[in-house]
Amino acid sequence: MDFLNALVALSNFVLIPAIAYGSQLALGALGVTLIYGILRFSNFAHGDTMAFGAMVTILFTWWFQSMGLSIHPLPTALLALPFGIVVTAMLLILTDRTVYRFYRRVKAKPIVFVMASMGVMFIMNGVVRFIIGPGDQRFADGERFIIKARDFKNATGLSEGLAFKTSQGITIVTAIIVVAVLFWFLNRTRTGKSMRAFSDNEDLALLSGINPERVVMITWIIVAALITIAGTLYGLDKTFKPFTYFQLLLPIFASAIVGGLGNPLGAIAGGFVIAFSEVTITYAWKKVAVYLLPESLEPTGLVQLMSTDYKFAVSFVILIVVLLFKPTGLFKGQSV
Amino acid sequence: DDHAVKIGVLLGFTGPLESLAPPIAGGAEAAIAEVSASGTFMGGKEVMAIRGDSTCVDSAAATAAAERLVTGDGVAGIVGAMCSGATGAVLTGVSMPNGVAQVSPSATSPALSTLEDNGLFFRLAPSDARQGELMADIIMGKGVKSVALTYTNNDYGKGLADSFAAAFEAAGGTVTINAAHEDGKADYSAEVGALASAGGDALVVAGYSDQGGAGVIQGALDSGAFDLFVLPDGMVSDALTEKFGSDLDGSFGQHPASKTDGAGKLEALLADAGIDGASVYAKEGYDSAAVLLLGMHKAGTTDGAAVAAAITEVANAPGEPIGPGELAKALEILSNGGDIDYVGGSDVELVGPGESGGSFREVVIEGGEFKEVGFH
Amino acid sequence: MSEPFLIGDSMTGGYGKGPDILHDCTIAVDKGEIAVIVGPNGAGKSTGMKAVFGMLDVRSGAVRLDGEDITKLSPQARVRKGMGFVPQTHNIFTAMTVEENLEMGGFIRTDDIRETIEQVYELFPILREKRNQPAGELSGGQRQQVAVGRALMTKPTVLMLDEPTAGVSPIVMDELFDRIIEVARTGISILMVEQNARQALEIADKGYVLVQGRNAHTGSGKELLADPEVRQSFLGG
Amino acid sequence: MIVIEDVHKHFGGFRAVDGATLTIQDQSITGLIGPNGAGKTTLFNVIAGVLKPTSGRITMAGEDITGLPPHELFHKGLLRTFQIAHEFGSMTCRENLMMVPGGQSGERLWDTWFGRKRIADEERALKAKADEVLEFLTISHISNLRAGEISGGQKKLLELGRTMMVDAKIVFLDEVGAGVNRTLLYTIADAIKRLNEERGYTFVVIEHDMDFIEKICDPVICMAEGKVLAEGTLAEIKANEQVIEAYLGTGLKNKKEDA
Amino acid sequence: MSYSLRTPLLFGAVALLFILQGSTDWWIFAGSWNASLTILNMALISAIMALGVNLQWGYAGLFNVGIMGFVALGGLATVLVSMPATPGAWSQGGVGIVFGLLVGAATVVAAVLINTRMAAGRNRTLATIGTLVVGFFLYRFIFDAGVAGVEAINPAQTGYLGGLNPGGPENYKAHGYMTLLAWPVGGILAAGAAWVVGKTALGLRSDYLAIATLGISEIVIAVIKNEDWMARGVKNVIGLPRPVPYEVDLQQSADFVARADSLGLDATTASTLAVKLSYSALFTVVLVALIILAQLSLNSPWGRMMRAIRDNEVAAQAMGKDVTKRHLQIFVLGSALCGLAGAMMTTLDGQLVPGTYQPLRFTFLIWVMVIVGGSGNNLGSVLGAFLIWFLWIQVEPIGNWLMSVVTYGMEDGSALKTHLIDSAAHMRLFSMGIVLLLVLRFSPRGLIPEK
Ligand SMILES: Nc1ncnc2c1ncn2[C@@H]1O[C@H](COP(=O)(O)OP(=O)(O)OP(=O)(O)O)[C@@H](O)[C@H]1O
Ligand SMILES: Nc1ncnc2c1ncn2[C@@H]1O[C@H](COP(=O)(O)OP(=O)(O)OP(=O)(O)O)[C@@H](O)[C@H]1O
Ligand SMILES: [Mg+2]
Ligand SMILES: [Mg+2]
Repeated sequence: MDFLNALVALSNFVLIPAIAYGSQLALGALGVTLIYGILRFSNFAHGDTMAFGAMVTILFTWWFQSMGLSIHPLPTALLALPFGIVVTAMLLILTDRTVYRFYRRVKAKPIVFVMASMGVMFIMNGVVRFIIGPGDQRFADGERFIIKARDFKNATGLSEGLAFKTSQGITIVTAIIVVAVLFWFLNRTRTGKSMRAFSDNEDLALLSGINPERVVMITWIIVAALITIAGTLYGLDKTFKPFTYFQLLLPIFASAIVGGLGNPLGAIAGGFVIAFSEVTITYAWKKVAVYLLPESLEPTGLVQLMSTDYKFAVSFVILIVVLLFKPTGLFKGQSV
Repeated sequence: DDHAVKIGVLLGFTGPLESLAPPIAGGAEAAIAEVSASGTFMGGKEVMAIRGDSTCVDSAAATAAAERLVTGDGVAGIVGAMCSGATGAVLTGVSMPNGVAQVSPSATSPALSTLEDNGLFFRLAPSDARQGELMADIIMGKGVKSVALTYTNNDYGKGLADSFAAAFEAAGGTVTINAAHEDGKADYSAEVGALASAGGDALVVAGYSDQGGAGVIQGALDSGAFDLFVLPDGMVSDALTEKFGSDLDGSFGQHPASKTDGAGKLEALLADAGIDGASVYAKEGYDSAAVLLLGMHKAGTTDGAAVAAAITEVANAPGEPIGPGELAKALEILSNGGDIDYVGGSDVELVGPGESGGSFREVVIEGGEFKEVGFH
Repeated sequence: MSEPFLIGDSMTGGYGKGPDILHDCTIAVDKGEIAVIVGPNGAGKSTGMKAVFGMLDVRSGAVRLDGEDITKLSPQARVRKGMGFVPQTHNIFTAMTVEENLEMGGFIRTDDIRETIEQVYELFPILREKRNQPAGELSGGQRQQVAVGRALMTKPTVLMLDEPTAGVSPIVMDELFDRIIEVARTGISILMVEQNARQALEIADKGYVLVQGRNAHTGSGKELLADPEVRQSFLGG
Repeated sequence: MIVIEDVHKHFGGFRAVDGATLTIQDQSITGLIGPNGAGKTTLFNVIAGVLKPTSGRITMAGEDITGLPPHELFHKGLLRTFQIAHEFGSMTCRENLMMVPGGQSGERLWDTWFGRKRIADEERALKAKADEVLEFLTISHISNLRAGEISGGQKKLLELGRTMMVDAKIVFLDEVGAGVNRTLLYTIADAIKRLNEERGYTFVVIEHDMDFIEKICDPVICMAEGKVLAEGTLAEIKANEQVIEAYLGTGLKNKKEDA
Repeated sequence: MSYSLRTPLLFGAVALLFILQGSTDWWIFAGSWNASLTILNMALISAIMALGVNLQWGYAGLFNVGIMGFVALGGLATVLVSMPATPGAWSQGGVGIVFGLLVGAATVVAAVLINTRMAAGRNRTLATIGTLVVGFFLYRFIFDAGVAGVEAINPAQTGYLGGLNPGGPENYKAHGYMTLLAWPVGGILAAGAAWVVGKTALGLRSDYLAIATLGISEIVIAVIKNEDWMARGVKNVIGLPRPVPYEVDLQQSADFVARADSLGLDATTASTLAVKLSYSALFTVVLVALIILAQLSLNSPWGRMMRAIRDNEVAAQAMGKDVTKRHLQIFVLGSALCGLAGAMMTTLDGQLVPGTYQPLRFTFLIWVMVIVGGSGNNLGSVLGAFLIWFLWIQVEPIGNWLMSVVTYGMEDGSALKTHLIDSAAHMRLFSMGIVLLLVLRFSPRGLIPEK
């Protein structure tokens, strides 16, 4: 019984949140990694584009909600997602046309792309706040929980509750599907392979008859899908506020890099490494220990390795340690 | 035009607390518009608000913006800045050298109290120390003996958390954990996990209602870690109850407000102008601009030192109490040589070196709404 | 004399805004023929190849394929017209496996490419062994084999090779030349640059000697081999 | 004398170098031949410190140099060129050469501020030396071009030129010939021979051009599948059945009939 | 345009921006010399940071995204040097903190020694773990007690160790020169940190190094934010002494007022300008000296070697260059410049506010300066610093102007117009983005590209 309680407490406060957060990071990191892998630059506009994608989805969601459309118990936002993706894809392709294409033409160094993406980030930042404002927006509906903590306690008679949110469930499932599809697409389909070829050696891709503009366009469309999905799911689970999307950039990059830049599997692994290290290292193990240890050994302190103040520091330490042992990330990423 | 008196509204419109800035600015501008519309300010002068962005995270940009307001636009006083860092930088770098009065609606850092300011600086956000002690009393009064405590990792949160923890422990309570959270971050699972593990009968959240504070509460509710929350001023806002509805029923807290129901009146007044008066520090925004202008009017000049001297007088007794929306009346009284005691929406009372020592309203959440239960 | 199948006619041009590298240079090859370009380092051989393939600004002169003026076409468009090219450097996808490299070679083909892949493996058995290895991990000579294999995958009507034998061992070089002759016999035109000039000219129908971007000598392979001046200055005596 | 004892280099399960044992005599010009993928370049990389051997030992004049980093080997007089040219693309060809000599006082920060005079003198000498090398390689006309913008063969020449900037004890040349015009290659062969005879350089040369090998190399070592297959004079090697089968071949099967 | 003409022209153009800012209130300009000098002073400091980054990236291709951390260390140095020691702090816990840290260091050293001296095996593992565990608890015990002691001293106002200012809490502002002393100390502190970072992380390839440095800078900020005993953490240290006089004092000096009068200035304006100009002079001296040193090195065999390493590490190594050592050297140097600039910035601000250290502002903005100015070119990065910093400040009026243009002709009070005007603040970053893209578009290799 005590053991079960310990397990449930651990799941409730460590495993489930970390898995859900990890999947969110992974979805974001997938986009970053894809852009890096194929267009060969680190896209700083990723966070703010994510906010844009989520914003468009929210606007559609509100519209649907006002018309009474719903797919209860799932959130209406899922219905709005495809529309969000389409609009975001159009925006990204427009951005590429007006900004990045020029630098591809002049064969600018990757760092110039990075700086240009910062320019795009600033613009996107303004656009989003301009349209929807800097504040919190609520758009979640449908059933919030799959399992509620209180219900779980009542049903099992355990003293610890276990909560599992719909948004967490959707995020995890989506992350798995998206990764599988993306992996299959890049490694098995002709188009996917041509995209990898393009990233590997642009000139030679040209000589093989691969149309670079098409590759770039497809990349942006996939990125738009990833970005909008990630942004919307994040908004459903936590909250939609433009600034937090910008703040997501750091953990997302950390995930992509620790997993190995340019490698989709790495993005997933990286997301989980970052999420788990943030949650576990600063977790106070007291609660679990109380259940597991005999009373005489019960800890007086919190049994916390590090205070949560250092949560970011801890995840970065782990990241650095990983890089020191695997210099191109967990899954061999590209190096420039 | 040259006859207009200009007031700088220097707040963090962009950056981590950007979502808090517009209502504060709205409040300040409402007061300015009210004074201007009265037509009696300093012999019929108009008043104009000019916004500046203090960003909260870039002291240099804040100073530059203030410099532009003061030396370029020629503002006669500053409402701002928002965060303590920018406030200090602007005060030492711009206001003091140029002799301009500055009233911050939101800076709370105790360190500002001892900063040399030639008497030019005022702030209306209440002192953390007093609130901490009060909060400890209120919690004890409810029979809660053990709490977990989380605070937003800035001078406001840290100051409040420290003073509360000291008072609560002195009164025999236990603070099981005293952990910081950063605002605007993506995820608060780690914080919630640690707080839950430490346990306690309630969770004290010394944060902001639409920042990390809300994120922590969300996590705690979702995982069933806590269901009783203690909410100090930064958390008492309708944004919170809108977001969580009746999930927070039973949770309680306190925030500075006037007995005279200035708060309610001001919220209604601001709502007419399309401003969310319930947002954190929005009322202080209105009051900051009001005391600044009333002081100016009383001094009869825009000279900083004179204005500063007058501000203390208009803000404190003796005199006719002035509530929100009564600025025209206040100007009138002052013109006639009378005395006023500005109370406003946040029960302004300046004590010590230009600090607010207002009273607090105790609230509890019932049916998804804040209900007033008493005054302290 | 009728117009050759592929001709870069009096081409003049250079890189970007830089000076002219090619000066009124003509390179041509007919159906089923092998044309070989030789010359000292930096003569403009690779530049000439790139000009013919549209990777360079041709400032005057024209490129015609089967009578059609293709001077303005992009390289991809030329690939679709049936031209294949192996550049001198950066001629493989280093991060992709050997087999994927070959697949990319056949990118524009819509028919089944398995068979052609098999043929390439027959020609270069080592590649079959290394099929699942990233091409960037191969030895210099193996990379060269991948590069040529990739170009063969296109099933082109014109195959342009920039120093295909650089770094390959004698036995593979012989195989390669054999194969090139075979390919040419099927009616495909071959245009190549070679520093192993003697062997190359032996199998060439036509030879060009370029010096400083200009045609210095032109003739059949045999003629050039027999020319003592050419031998002395370019073929190592 | 460099002694390579039972050196292995494995990539995962693949044995690129699989127990190579050979000796390079002082003042010799040793030719290293072998089929593509025999492990020649890998062996070079192991000797030159770019790759750590899986096992085995390398000694130079009795001193164990296994696993020393490349820059230390350089200062011990061991130089190498790269099969795939490694030029410094954004620098001019002359700068590519001038950067080579070690111990330049201008490489110390302090001297760049307070020892300007000495640096200027050194630079003059270096420039003269670099121009001499460029002249020798017949590429003086490109001395001011960026090395990233010269032809493939010119890059290989530059690669060789770098080894001529310092007094090396032993130079490893990895396919200098690939992509170099034959007439020039044989001039280079003469130069190598001269450096060997006049200055006592030791050379190890990987090359697929048998004429070049024939001109200068003795002895010749043939590698295959990571091991030494045969060793001896070129004539001996050429007669070796195994070498013919694995490496030399028997010439073209299809002779082109006259047009 | 030829290179030699381009540089002075561009510098002239940027100078013109500053002059316009001072002299006219036309368009986006403030028409205030004070405003202009405020921007200039920070631009000078930013130029030093940009120079540091250019050393690392432009010379050696090291992708350092941890600028913020080194800048913050410089700021920390300013507090540690220029503030007075908190009375009683050393006796009530300071000694314990130092002792605790020594115990911590000794533990690590002991563990390393055990690891190197003892033969491998279970005993070694046990000994190492034992040492670490015992050491850790001992360290926490001593250290935590010390910290509690220090932090208990009047936490609202002090609660930290304080610095080395000889004036004491009463009179420390009279010793303003101490802040000047803090500048090199800031550089050294950052250099020390960079050395540690470099030793561990410089083996990583560019993007991986980037995230490692980013992480380390976040760690530095976390430590400064949470270790209150050091510099009050998020409670901030304000009221640092100044190396230049206070405006208020000048305004009260009859001498100064008279001189201002003779120049036709009122005392307030004269005093504010005088103070800003003194800062400008100090910063300019430092910047010019650094530019000269950097240029000398760049145009010498050292610079050539660095470019070779950047172009091709493997080949440079084969040509006898100790790439690791050189990378470390330049990483430490560049970071030291950032630390120096950080100390200067904290001096100018007069306060240390750890919460304001954000990567966007202190890392990426500096990168924008370097890239827009022209990486690999010292003058380019300095120009970039001036231009981008000017824009960073002026995008606010640009944003307002943009909105006034957009809403021109709209009906007063219309919902759209109100919305647009209210959003003006967000045009700030928007304008920055537009400007940045325009500059990059028309000069992708930077305004003054590497030769
Ligand atoms: N990094 C690596 N990972 C895996 N295999 C490798 C790697 N590098 C080389 N190899 C393999 O090792 C073998 C030997 O390669 P090496 O480059 O030494 O050959 P080589 O004798 O120089 O051939 P060539 O004459 O073609 O240059 C090859 O089969 C190659 O595929
Ligand atoms: N990317 C480039 N940009 C500018 N100039 C170039 C570029 N590539 C080559 N050149 C110049 O063009 C000239 C001709 O080069 P090209 O590569 O055509 O020579 P090549 O005949 O192929 O020589 P090799 O036999 O050495 O490969 C050279 O002098 C070189 O300096
Ligand atoms: Mg060539
Ligand atoms: Mg090789």
